[in-house]
Amino acid sequence: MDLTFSESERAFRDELRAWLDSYDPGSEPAGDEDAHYAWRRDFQRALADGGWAAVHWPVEYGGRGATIMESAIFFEELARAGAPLPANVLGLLLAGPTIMSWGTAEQKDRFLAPILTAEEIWCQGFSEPDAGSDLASLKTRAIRDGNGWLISGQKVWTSGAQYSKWCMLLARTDPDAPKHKGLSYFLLDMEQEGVQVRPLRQITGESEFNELFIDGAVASDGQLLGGLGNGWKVALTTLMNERAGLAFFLQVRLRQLLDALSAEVAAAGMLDDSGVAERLGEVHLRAEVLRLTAYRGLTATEKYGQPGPEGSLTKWMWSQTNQQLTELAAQLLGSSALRAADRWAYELLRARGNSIEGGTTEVLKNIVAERVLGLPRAH
Amino acid sequence: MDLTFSESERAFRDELRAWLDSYDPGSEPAGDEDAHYAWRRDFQRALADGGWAAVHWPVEYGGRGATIMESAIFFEELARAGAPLPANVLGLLLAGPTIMSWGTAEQKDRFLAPILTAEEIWCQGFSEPDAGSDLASLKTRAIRDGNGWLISGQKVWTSGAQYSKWCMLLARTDPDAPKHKGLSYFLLDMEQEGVQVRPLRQITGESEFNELFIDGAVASDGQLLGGLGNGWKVALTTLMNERAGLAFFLQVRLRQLLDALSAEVAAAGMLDDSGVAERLGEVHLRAEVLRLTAYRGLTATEKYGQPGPEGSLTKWMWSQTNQQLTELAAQLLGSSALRAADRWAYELLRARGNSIEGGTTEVLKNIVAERVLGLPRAH
Amino acid sequence: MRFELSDDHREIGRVARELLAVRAPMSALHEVAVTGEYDGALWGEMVSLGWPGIAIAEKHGGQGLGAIGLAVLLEELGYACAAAPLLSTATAAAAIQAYGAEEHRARWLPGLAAGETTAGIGSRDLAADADGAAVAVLIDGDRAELVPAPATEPFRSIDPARRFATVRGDGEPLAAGAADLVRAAIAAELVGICQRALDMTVAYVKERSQFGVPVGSFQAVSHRCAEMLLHTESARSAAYFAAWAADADRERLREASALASAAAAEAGRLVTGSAIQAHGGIGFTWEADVHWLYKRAQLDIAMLGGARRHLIALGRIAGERAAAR
Amino acid sequence: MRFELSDDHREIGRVARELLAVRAPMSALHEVAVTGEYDGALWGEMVSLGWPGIAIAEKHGGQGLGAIGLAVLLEELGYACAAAPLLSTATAAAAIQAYGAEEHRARWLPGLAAGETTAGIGSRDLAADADGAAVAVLIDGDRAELVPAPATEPFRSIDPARRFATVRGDGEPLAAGAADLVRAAIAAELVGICQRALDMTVAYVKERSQFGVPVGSFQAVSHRCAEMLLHTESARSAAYFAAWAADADRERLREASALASAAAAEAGRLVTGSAIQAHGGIGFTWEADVHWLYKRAQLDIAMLGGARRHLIALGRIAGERAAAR
Repeated sequence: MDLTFSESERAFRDELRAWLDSYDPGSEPAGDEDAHYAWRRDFQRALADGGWAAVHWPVEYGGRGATIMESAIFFEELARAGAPLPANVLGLLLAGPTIMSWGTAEQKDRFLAPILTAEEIWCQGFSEPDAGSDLASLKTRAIRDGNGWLISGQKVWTSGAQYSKWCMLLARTDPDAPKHKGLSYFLLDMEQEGVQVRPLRQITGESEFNELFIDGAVASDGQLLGGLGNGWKVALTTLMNERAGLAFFLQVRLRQLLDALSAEVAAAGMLDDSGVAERLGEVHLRAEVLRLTAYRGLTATEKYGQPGPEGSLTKWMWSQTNQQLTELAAQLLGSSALRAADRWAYELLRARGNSIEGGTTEVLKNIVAERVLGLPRAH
Repeated sequence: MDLTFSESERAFRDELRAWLDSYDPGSEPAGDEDAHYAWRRDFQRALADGGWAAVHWPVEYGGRGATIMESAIFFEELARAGAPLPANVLGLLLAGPTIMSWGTAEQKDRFLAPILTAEEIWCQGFSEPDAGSDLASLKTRAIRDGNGWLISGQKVWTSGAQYSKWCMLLARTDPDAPKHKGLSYFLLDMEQEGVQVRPLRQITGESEFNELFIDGAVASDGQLLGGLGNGWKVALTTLMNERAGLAFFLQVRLRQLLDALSAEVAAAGMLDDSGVAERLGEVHLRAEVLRLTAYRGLTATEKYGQPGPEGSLTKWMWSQTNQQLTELAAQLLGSSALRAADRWAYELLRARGNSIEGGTTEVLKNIVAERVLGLPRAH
Repeated sequence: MRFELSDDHREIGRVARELLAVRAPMSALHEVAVTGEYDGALWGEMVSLGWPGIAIAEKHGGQGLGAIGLAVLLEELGYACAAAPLLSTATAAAAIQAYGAEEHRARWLPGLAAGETTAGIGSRDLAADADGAAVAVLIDGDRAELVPAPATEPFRSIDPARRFATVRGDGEPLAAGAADLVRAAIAAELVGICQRALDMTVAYVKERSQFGVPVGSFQAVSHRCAEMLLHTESARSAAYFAAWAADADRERLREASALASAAAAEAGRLVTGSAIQAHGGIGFTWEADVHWLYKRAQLDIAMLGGARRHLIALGRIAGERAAAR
Repeated sequence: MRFELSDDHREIGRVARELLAVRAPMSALHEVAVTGEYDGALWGEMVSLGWPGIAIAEKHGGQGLGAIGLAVLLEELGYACAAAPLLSTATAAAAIQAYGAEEHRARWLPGLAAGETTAGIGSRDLAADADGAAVAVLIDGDRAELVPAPATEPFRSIDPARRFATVRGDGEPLAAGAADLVRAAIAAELVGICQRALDMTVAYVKERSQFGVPVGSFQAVSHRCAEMLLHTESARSAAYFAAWAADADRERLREASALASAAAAEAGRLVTGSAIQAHGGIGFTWEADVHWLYKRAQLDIAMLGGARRHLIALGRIAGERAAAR
């Protein structure tokens, strides 16, 4: 057991820090979502120029072939520097690795490079309004039409769809096959008439997510990834990549938020109140446990290719802790934290989504019970 | 809305208080379960002599025809006076009312009077080792044998079985009928060779409960209550009576325990610590909410014959609060509360059973979800 | 002992439920959130039904239905999550009547009861509907004061369907107990918010299917709903007790109000949060109206001062009482 | 960065798991509970494997496997819920080695490491295995002291499978950090207790059927098990961190030990309580061994001083650190 960074890890971190120190992202645009997105896009371009956009990608595709631990360090340092997530985060973390795993040589040639430079943004079209967490019951249909495919259906919770050129789309190509088996995985061009994007307004007032209305959109055979009827397996690759590195970004963002609250509480002299200190200590404990547990998961992934039991727990821990933290802020800071313009007000509302997005806590508990503990499938 | 006692309720309470003041139960025997039981039996005899044993029974059977509210007052005052539960509490609360509802004239004549005087103690034989909360799957069998019945099977969680003359026993008389329908309700004589009682030692070290091993026990037709194959309905009468008044005894016992802890905490000067005061306040809040909610349930029962939604909640609230209280005591009082001989140590361990006995919290939540909220049956 | 609403009080609730369902549907809140203005016609109807003066004695132009009547009405206001200065006006009037000086009553009650003027309620830094009000009743811990013609600075909170402001200007003290009465009223609104969150959730999970069955048949969901009921009924028991104490046993109001505040704050937080979670992704959208309940609950809890201070007070009450025995 | 046990440490755990499963089954605790005496042969085997000196340097007669080795071993002790003076002796030895004076090390370590003498551990009013011990290491907040030949008054706690006593007699101070090391060790035992409670529960709910299906297929049960895993793994992450800090980064031991204490206290309470609940009526009986885990957890938590004081300390650490930036 060694909880310090190795020499090469430290070198990686220091080089990245130096680059981040040298990069001036300008101030974060407030209020205007488009400007904010453009800011993130600029940031990714700069990352790409510096060779930092996709550290976990193999060198041959423009990455650094970074280890999993270095990949985590990358996101940790981004968050520590107050940098945003790169604009094409779904392309970098999900679409890229999935295409590397399942794509033909032509697909890799065509799609990977523009992901890196944020030239072509990607979104993920898995969820549907009636399917929720139950991907096996997806209804979007792809019908054979000459040499290509005609796709119709509806998707939901696609973040960044309004900025995206491509969509990782799961559609049913064989309605007669059993639920999982009739699915195929398409790389759908968003810039066509058959695809309409409608922003979905959230509890916070923002529109991070969208609905996709797909009506007779076309795709060629070259846009089918991993072969006909193999969509479920390809999608699993995407899902497995979903939080590998991102978890570290979120974990460090949580810590930053907690530090901000801790500083406010300390400055207000509230730490003398043992009840306040206890509550703050609870969140500090959970944030530390999350960090430690995430490191355990990374070590296991490095060694065995996948995390141990603790790997299924970090998303759940994070959402629980972030909600606890933002509620504590509202409780301790009083009415100022509930003003519409206040940072804490935004965080409080946004955190309600943490236990829903990327797998509801209920679904995560099912997964832990069935796959980690081996309990019979939930009734 | 009127949260004060009516004049007649006050008169009832004052008369009872006067009687309780005049009765000297002697000191509670410690350590010896038999002596403790004898003490409770003496207490019930005294109650019966004073006409207080079964206030809720009709006057014709030796009761006072008390209202539901008075019945609650009865248990409240018992707890307030530090008196024990009468020894034959299951006879008074469950067997008696069930026999009044379903019994023949002969059965009423035979069984009711000795319940009142604690001359014949009753226990309840519903649960079985393999059935748990699922009464419809009971396996104990009663087979026709000449003019009577031969009964075999196993029961569990029968409290007071070692002191009981009679048992309210559910057994299957028709193995071919659908699950609920083949059951009959027997008044089984415990004093026969075919019935063996084995005490079940608890986490506390005591043996409040027993297993019954029934092997060819006999019962006559006159010991069948409510008719052949009608056992499920008769059992529901017993279950409905199960906690009507008892809830008040438990609620006031909880309050007494909380007062004892509050006094200890106050005496130790710990109330200055806002964290301690907050924890104590949480339990005080829950105890008060339980009391108030129980009164709402009583009012509804008086008016409509059954409690409203809140009636399904009080057992759950009580078990949750009693566990919270005893854990708080262990936390605040430190190691002295964990000595085997300490009152708080006993209460801590005993409270673990609260969320299991008389309907597990999980089963209670199912009932609330299905019967109160109308949700589909749990999967 | 009779712990249930009288037929009269029940009838107030029934009428309010029906009227608000038609006249103040949640769909109207989307408009209010944009304009920041209340629907004057809705307020007019509330006035015509005598709601601002629900708790006010008839001699001051009210309906004389006491704090229990006020609680029942505010429960329905919370249930509808309606946008109107009713919590503030009806509660301030009740506080002035019970804890104001005779001159306060004479000066403010007739106008408030008649709906000719409105009142604000809350604290110096978080006052609901104080902007444009004739008078504000402000609380701070155990103290309460009355601020005539309050000078305000409006701001937007996360609940865009209620108008908040900070308040300056001299205040005149109200007698001890006024703050407890105000909090008891806010707790009653929270009970209604919780009930609505529960009802919306139960309806949704019966309807919505996943993995081939209604999601309400999963224990993770159904037990969550059962817990929402537990918290809602707990808050209701305490809020009714506080309203009764305000009417019938003022000696017990302080503790009763602390019980109601703590129970309602806890329920409001848990039940409205659970409602969002049980709705899944839909619950996180602006279109699904469940977020209004979460937001209003947060603001109401802030006006109560949070659960913690009341729990601390209750713990000390319990400790001191037990020690005194 | 490599957050996992080394192969050596893993092997210690494997051997201990296997040995204790055979030599210290829970069925043996029923006997201990009656006699109040430990099985001397079991202790002899532990000594022959060098367990009392697991963390002690080889020059003092130990195995030199550090605080991590100690944590792994105590996790297995907790898993077995074994009745032996191992927590006390091995932990006291580790504390004396790391935080005692040179003369303390010379005087106590060889005997403790060789199993010729035993040590007590805990506090003045709650010391495990202090009766008959050659020495006791007692903690009180941040302070720790060493009491040679402690004068004891034994008493029975709710955990009849461990011998407790109060301690009198003069003590000699140990350096700052000793108390943290002791608590880190107790936290490690709690991790094992939780793991056993989880394993027993998972096995039970797979086997036990109700309403025609295994009870583990009900979400009320399966999600409870998932939560037990969450708490167990949380405590494990923190306990390993504390053990690592004790070996490799003593500057961080204070915070790491507070994290481990708080996480283990919380996990111990919730996981062992959940295990009883998930076992239903059976879990409440003396025969079903799950109660031993609940009881030992309660005593370990008391020796840690409860979660609360550690949470308060952690909150102040977080606040002061953030304020200093």
